[in-house]
Amino acid sequence: MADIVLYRPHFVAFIILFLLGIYIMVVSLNLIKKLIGMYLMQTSIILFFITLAVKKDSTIPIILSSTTAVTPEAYANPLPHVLMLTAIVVGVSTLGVSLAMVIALYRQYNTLEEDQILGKMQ
Amino acid sequence: MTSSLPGFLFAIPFFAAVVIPVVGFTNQKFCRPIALGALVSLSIVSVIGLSEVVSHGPLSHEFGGWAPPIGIEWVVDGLSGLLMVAISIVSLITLVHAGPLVEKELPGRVIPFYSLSLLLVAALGGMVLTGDLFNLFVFLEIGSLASYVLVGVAGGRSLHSAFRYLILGTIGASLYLLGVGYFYAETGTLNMADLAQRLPEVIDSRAVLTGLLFIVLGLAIKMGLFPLHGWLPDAYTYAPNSCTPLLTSVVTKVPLYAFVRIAFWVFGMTTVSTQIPILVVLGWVGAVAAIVGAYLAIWQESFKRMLAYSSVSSMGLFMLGFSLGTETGFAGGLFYVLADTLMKATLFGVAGAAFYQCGASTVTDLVRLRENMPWVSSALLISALSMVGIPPTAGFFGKWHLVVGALEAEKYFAVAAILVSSMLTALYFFRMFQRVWAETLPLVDPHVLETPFPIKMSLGVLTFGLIALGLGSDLVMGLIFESAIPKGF
Amino acid sequence: MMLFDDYLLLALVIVTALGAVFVRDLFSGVLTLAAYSFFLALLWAGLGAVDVAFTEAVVGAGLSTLFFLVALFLTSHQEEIRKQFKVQMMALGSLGILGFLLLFGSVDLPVVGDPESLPSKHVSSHYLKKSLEETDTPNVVTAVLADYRGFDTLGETTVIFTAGIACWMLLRRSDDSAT
Amino acid sequence: MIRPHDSVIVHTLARVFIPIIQLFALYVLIHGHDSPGGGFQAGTLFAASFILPVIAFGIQGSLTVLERRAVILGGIGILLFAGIGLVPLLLGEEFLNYGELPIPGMEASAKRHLGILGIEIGVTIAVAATAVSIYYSLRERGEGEGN
Repeated sequence: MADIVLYRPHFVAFIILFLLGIYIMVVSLNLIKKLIGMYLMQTSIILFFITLAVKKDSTIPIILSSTTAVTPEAYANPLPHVLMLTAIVVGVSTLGVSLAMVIALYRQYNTLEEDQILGKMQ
Repeated sequence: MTSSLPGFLFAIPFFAAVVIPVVGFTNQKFCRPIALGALVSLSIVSVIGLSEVVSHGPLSHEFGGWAPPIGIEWVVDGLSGLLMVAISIVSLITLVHAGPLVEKELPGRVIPFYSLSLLLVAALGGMVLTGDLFNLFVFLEIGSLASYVLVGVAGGRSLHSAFRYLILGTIGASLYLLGVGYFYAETGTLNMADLAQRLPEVIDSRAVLTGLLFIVLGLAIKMGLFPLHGWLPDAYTYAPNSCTPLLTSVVTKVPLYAFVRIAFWVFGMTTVSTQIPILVVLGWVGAVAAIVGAYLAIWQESFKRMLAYSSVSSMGLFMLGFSLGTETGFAGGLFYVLADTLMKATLFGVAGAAFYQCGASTVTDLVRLRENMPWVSSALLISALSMVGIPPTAGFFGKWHLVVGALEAEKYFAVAAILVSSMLTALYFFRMFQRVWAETLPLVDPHVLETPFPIKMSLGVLTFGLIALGLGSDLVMGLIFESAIPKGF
Repeated sequence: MMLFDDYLLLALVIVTALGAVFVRDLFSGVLTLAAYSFFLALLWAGLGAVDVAFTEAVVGAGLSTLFFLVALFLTSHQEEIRKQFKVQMMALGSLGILGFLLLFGSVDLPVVGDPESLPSKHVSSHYLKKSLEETDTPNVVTAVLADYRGFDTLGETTVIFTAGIACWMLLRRSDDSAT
Repeated sequence: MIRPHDSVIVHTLARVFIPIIQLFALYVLIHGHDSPGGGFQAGTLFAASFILPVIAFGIQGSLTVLERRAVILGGIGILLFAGIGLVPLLLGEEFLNYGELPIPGMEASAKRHLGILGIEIGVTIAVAATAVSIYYSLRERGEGEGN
């Protein structure tokens, strides 16, 4: 346990953000708060992937010299970066759709609180 | 064998979905012909693909011309080919059925309806055919976004249920992505075939175990497996009638397919039954789901909600079949998936037609079907018989093979669960028919509309399909045994 | 890479995340979330993921915040204050299980920054070695994004397009008479 | 509700920033090959340059038809992307295999370089138009209210 906190600070941050995000998504009654939780959860997964790409003493994955042979150890792993670019765009698309739903719900029920919406449905 | 056919399986619905809003901008009347034309050609291409697979073995398509672990590949094999055929044909029929409904229910939103439906079909096809875990996630998200909106477009309760679906679905997708990340961390690859080769070396790693659990959990939310089915009843009940046949028949089956692909092809039968014994757990979960879903369905007053709980029950039966650990059980589960796709499309199609014509939404209201709508009520009768499992319908053969598989595996709790859930299913359908045929007609509304031809035709085709699949079950089971069974049984 | 500023940024990220969640005023919450995105972008730039950092700054801190703010302008700003704060035992229990699973699995994950770990070797070394020769593109992230895994990118663009169609379908009612 | 801001500072800064943002977006797009950035970032920046005047000056009158249907332009961007990918598929090669594009006298790697540029342009158009469309959809009010 102590090892994890000392040697994997990114992983600990990931766990905190991920669990916080899910908790807020499930428990909060305010629709916008739920979406803030969703945003935290999605970004925490990006944090997890990015730490997989890190190599000690490496540089950004842009290869400038075409003459010398490339040593992969000298550059950060590009694949997780690509996957997470996709995940960011997926996240913002989901956010757009969910905010559209929130606005449409607000138009009908005039509130952002889920319990009040449920009450008005009866 | 590499082939360009899987590329066309993607390109046809995708291009149609993108072209529809562009063309519909000038004339909205073009939308429906484009959508139906695309689905007809998709069905033809997928049938050709399946026949190629049967005669020549799996087809693969390497996108961008990069060989698999480097690039992304799509594979049509027996299992994915079979599901692709089912998805394309059923979505074609359900969109034919939706034609008259969508103009009544969603006026002014016809263009986005067809575009989103085709995007959904393209995404489901992508999830079925892809051989890459991350590519699967991308298509999972496209399909999910499309289905959230198709659930919520009617406003009010449907919108609220869609929002809950979105929240839970996003948690599911994120858990899946996290699981993929764990696999990637342990093996350095995302390709399923490559992963299957590299996993045995690291199978003892706790990270692989956790990753598998996250993936199963995420997909279980997406497929509405009990007890994670929280979003499902409301979403199915309040979704607009023009969208429910498509949503309920295929959308939950495809995450199930993804689970089957990962569990049996990437991990392999021996691993998931002995080293990481998730099949034992899922078998029990499936048994409980089958019984509880059917039990809850009995108490529902709304017809669509009753069908929603019966979907929960069916999902339990599939899971039970796949986790039996025998070839017959697996094949029976797969056959029942195909049968249930047709049954749910028919039943929700009946629900849509009933509401469209005489405003019937509760089980009691269905009495109005009796006099006025012979097509619709006979489709209801035959699909209900199939749900219960009466020969010669497809549902009977599905359950028959499930029971045989369970007996072969000597898992008597599974036999009991299948029988009990069938009896409960018989109970709620019996109760429904008792009301429809035994009660006196309240007052016959003389202004009931004539059933529009597309609805009649699609329900007729679906009903015919149910009986044909039942009568041709030997053929289909032979195909499944020959090319869709994973190694290791 | 295991520098002091990493710890500092991680701390800032967590503090801003907590702030965004626990502030009652939703405007402050959303703006704190924008700050959270910027700290994340800094963190990722520090970890060598410049493209992701750029995207996070533009898309996460920019576009997402904009969408949130528009939604808040059109709805209400204030979260309802509830007298009794209920702790949801079910939710906490499932979170506990999830957290346990995460910690349980973490032991076997590769150490951050290990150049010999499997994710850094298998497929990714091919991209690093070959991309300049095969695609004539020095930025390996662009090469993988647009070529080796270009199909994912098509899917990703389709996700955004789906969202566009979806918002159109959900929110625009009065104007769809394009016959 | 969102109203145009009537501060002189906001208006002037918006006028100055819009061309700068667009220029930067073009730079990001074209230099995606050898520096950080690419289609998504450029598209979002373009979208920002179209959204900024709406925030600063408000919408004059009602939305034009094109503004209402910006998502169609997004569709055209995707069609550009997928169309480049479709050419090799129709020629019997793989979808998105830019190395097999029928351009005479070019090496495969140079074709791929060009193909990447082409699809980045498609992504830019798609993302910019769709983001603007989502923005308009979100801020548009319900029926009858107008703006």
